[in-house]
Amino acid sequence: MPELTYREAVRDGLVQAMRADDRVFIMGEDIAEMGGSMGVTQGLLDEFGSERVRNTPISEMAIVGAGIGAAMAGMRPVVEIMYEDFLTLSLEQIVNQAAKHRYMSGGQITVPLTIRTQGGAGWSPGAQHAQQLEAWLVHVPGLKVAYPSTPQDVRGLLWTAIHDDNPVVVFEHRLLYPVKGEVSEELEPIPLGKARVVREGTDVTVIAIGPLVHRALEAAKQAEEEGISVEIVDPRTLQPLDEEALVASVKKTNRAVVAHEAVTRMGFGAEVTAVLQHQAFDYLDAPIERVGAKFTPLAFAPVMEQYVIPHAEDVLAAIKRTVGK
Amino acid sequence: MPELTYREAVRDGLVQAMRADDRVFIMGEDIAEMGGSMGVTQGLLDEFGSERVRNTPISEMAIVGAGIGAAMAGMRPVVEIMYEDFLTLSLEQIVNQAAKHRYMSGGQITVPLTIRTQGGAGWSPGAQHAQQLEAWLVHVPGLKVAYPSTPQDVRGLLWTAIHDDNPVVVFEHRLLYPVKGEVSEELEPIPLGKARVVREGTDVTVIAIGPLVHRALEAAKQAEEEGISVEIVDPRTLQPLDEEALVASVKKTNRAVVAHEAVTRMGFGAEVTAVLQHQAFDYLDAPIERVGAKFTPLAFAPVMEQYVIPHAEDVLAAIKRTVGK
Amino acid sequence: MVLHWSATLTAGAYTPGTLAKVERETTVGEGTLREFLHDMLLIRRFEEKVEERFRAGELPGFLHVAIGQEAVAVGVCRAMEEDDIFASTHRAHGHTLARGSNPRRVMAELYGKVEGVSHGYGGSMHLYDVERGNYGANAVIGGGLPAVTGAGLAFKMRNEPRVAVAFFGDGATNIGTFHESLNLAQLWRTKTVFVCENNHWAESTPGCQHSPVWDDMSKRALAFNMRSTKVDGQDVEAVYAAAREALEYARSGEGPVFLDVLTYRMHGHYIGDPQVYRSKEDREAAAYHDPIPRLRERLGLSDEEFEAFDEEAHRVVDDALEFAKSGTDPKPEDALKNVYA
Amino acid sequence: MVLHWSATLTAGAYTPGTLAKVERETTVGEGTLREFLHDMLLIRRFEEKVEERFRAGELPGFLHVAIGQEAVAVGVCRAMEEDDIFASTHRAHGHTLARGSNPRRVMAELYGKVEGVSHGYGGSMHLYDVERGNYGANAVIGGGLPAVTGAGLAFKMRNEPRVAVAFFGDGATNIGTFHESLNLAQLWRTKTVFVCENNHWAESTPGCQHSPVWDDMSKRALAFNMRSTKVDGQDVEAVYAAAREALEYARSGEGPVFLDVLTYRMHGHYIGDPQVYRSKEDREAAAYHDPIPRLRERLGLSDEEFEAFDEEAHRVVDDALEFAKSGTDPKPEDALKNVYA
Ligand SMILES: Cc1ncc(C[n+]2csc(CCOP(=O)(O)OP(=O)(O)O)c2C)c(N)n1
Ligand SMILES: Cc1ncc(C[n+]2csc(CCOP(=O)(O)OP(=O)(O)O)c2C)c(N)n1
Ligand SMILES: [Mg+2]
Ligand SMILES: [Mg+2]
Repeated sequence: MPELTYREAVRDGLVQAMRADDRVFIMGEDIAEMGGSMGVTQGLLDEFGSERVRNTPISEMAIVGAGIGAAMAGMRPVVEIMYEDFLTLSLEQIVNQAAKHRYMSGGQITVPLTIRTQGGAGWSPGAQHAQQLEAWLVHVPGLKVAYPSTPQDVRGLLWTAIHDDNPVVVFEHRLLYPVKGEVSEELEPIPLGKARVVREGTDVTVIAIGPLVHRALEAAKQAEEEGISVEIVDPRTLQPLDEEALVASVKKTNRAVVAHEAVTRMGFGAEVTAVLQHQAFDYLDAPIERVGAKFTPLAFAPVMEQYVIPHAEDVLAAIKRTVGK
Repeated sequence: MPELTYREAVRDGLVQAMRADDRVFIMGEDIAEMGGSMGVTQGLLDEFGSERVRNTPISEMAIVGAGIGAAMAGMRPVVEIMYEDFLTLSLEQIVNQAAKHRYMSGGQITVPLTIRTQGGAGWSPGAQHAQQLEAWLVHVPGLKVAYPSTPQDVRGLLWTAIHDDNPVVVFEHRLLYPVKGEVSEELEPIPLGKARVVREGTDVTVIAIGPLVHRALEAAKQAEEEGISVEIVDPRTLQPLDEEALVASVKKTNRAVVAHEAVTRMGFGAEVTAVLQHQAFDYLDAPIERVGAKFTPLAFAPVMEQYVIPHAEDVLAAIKRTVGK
Repeated sequence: MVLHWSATLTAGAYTPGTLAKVERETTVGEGTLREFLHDMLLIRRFEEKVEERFRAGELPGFLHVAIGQEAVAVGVCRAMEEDDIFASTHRAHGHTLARGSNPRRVMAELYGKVEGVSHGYGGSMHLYDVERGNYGANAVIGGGLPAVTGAGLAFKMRNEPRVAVAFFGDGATNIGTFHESLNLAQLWRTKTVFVCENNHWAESTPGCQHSPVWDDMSKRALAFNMRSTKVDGQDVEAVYAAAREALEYARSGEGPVFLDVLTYRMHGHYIGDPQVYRSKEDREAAAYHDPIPRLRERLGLSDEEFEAFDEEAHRVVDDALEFAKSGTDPKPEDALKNVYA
Repeated sequence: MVLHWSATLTAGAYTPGTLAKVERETTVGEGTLREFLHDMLLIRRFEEKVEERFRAGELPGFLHVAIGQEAVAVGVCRAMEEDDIFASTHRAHGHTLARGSNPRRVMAELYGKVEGVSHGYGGSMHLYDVERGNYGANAVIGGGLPAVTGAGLAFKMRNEPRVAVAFFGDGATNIGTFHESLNLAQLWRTKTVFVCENNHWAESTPGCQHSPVWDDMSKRALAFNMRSTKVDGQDVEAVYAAAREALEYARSGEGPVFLDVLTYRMHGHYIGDPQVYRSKEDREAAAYHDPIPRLRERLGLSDEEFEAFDEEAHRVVDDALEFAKSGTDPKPEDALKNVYA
């Protein structure tokens, strides 16, 4: 199987979708000549031209909103919000418009819009360039939300998002872009709403998303050395959520840790915890542990930043708490 | 003790704060001559004049942001966002600015800003005028969040919010405005972060916020007739959260229901559930039940709207599930 | 009755630097003007009926009527071609009727019925009728503007002879969304027409209290070098002429157009609004600028002729009401449908 | 060296309809100009050092330098009074130094040290120094504009002779926040000055690709009837004169002012930006408009005189670097402080 970086996988997903269907086009700040602030869209301007690779002004509201309008008018736009912190500037359009047109129209309108964004800490970008805000969007009926953690997943989920008839927000993580992984020869679409068992185990289930999947893998290896067998499940899609897969795993292991980089309080882990304790109440041998960022904005100084965000050892510590070690 | 409506109590809180301190002033759409779209600020223009009661253009971002700037420059502004659905237009300022200035400046800046907003379903306002979005703000370090359910609480919490040196978002509920309740003769400031036991009971704890406090009270009465003793706790402040009080109650009753009007998925109840299952794991005799709106935007037609939002009977049904009836 | 119109109100188009009068070459024939009157009266009687039924407690939610602004809706919507689309606001009944949606289905929507244009999911502030080019009324101020920009972009990219039109009020010119949308539309020369209905009020806030350029909204378009046209919104002929010109310009792909339409809100912001903030003089001035008597005069209609029009309007509205009232309530659990495609 | 400046670049102020030349009555003496040169060189050498240390891998995060834009920072900040305040952007080092923050503490912040102006919590994009009137550099485009409006409102309400100044780039004129802030400021005549540093680029996007009025940003101010002044941002004297005038106008309470400053970004958007999107000609043009040689020529400095200035700048920067490098790392758990007051 070939290897791609996460960045290349996103790009490949976009390129293939644009080649296959000329309704697909991309818009965003600095995505054309520069190829995006993360280099994801490099080369696309050359291949597809400036009509389909559109550099926008700094207008997050209009970027998303123009995507909505083009989608309603029959296109399949993919818009990029450079940092997810700037979702705060476009939520009106995402939440009140994209998510609700179909409903408010009683089914007349379709909004096949994909919103790509990225974020994440660990490189000292400061408090306004590193938030993880996926939880907000999970609270919004009418949206679908994906947060792929590997090249194979991001390519397959992005493809599916683009072809879905609903607005889908795809979260990428800054630190994942250079990470390499195997991908199938042919692009394999991955259905929204299907979790992936990343690693099998018997003592405790770690439900992790984005970069925490990788940190959980590290933690699992260390746990193994201490005789704890860890299963890791990556929901991949946060909405719709594959509750069945998560619950099944926890019913098997009887213990759970939920891990993400976002602030723990009111983070996605809260929802997963609430679902698990409800559906697997009788199976749980220990409280479900949550791993996430501490309750503070992100500090600039690396020592403080690293203190705030969750690492493999935080996942490990949580694993150990569940098994009473 | 005198009685006030919730609306009058908010007004009284504002008036008293403005009388006591001329750094306090209010800004918002249609709050002057018209007295606000909910009539909350009626009469304030007459008493305080147009310098301190400022009608704004429709500019949710600038309303909040101007409040931030005035606060940094030593005022104590209270800004109104007419419907919380329009928080989606000002989140950049609330989340990236108000919540983070103090932190990013390493403690140099103070933002004593109060943001009042309201929302809520039950009167067919349609999908864009009825969302309950308090959960989003609980996810943001640097903000405080209150959601008072009674006249006494709203007056006292608003007072405290205005005098707090941090940005505080106060959620009011449209259907609570006409609700009457006893208030103390003198305004009693209520500390942020202190829950209130609304009703004592022994079989199950209902943790409810906003209008659900009232619906829970109804449910509790009906439950009582069926021999179930319900304790109701209203956190009042969602951030900081009085975890101690909630946990203490659940340790006593061994069962919990969490209820709000927001969509259940990723709602505030998820966070409360995650906290409770962690801190009271060994005390829980049943899964924690969540009560909230079904996962859909709000429909206009009353029959559909009523189907979506949670009622007293939904709370009752959840109570019964916890006690196995 | 002699009506006085301020000099600034004659239809005229200007792009930065120039100021050119629109020639009334597109002036319509009397037959068409009679159709306009028909539509305007339909809207007027529809809105009056809605007020009445709302006050009677029959209608859920809250509603905003377009009484006084009929000429804008009719002038613009009649100027649109079959494939053109539009987005409206919280004050959407007029635009929707003017574009030819079935009054029965519009009324049914206000009653939350399955037969409604949005099948009861939308309500007054969320009228949709895709078959009639209505891509949605929006209850968030400015909320529909980016989408109309994006739709105009799609038409441009696909080289289609279609235009996307946005209606919005004076108050909406203050929201950032407005600014971003116009900028993007002009930059990309999308096939979009922005119709600013300056009715002098944003809820209780008069223009002078919400915008430094409330008396000349075209200045907002100048900030983007966007072509703009000023038009007297109480003169349906003028609106029609300006709208046709704007639509043709946009359709050609040259770029978007801003229509700066002066009009009047004759009633309260929402039904039931006591308008404590509004002087008697202002209300009288608004009434004075009623577009319907003006068109009647232009057509030189006798009382009998006008009555015939009016009766027809009443008849259609009564029929719509009856239809709506006997409509079907959705099933409660239908609330869970249409969340996703 | 003879420099050619386009006619549009002479300092001039216009309000809608009129176009009046700013008289250079405020022209400063040579002593002051020498101070300006001192400050500009300090910024230049500081930024160069930062580039060097970043490339050496010493500095965390990402940084944006103001090389080429020194005259704007110095002209405006020197025109401010002691109690005036300002908000900056992601490109904040220049403004902060020009306003007199201690270079040691600015450098220390870039190294994430306790001694930094934001005590290591902020970083390059979040420099704060309340004592020097710096109410925060903002990494969200347009993010600081509403606050500066609000602070200007507070000064106005309290009748204080203070002004709040916002710096922002050409790219920022496209975000809704910009529009809402200017509208509110003009409506309420807040004591605010908006300084638009049009350096021709927003990251990789040239002005012509992001704004239909990129070559005349003053049009944005016209949309609010806001007083605006065009100024050549490479001429520190002109910037100073225009800024003084703007500040006095705002200070008087008459209303806000928009400064439309034309300047050049001589380096990449961020340090390390390969600028693949940028032509050699464009880079050369930017270099050609370097404000430092221009001021040097204006002052008629000999090589030795200039060298003396430059050495001083290097000395201060080296000292700052040493200070920063030997600064104190915060304790990890200090991350939990300062979340709330
Ligand atoms: C973003 C937003 N803010 C506030 C409101 C509340 N609101 C509804 S209508 C209205 C006034 C709108 O004025 P204008 O745009 O002039 O339209 P008009 O009502 O005059 O037709 C306001 C403030 C809203 N719907 N959306
Ligand atoms: C709201 C927002 N969108 C996007 C960005 C990413 N970004 C950082 S700087 C920049 C370009 C800014 O251009 P301009 O305002 O002209 O300032 P300059 O960099 O030229 O000083 C962009 C797009 C951001 N910081 N904030
Ligand atoms: Mg209006
Ligand atoms: Mg720039």
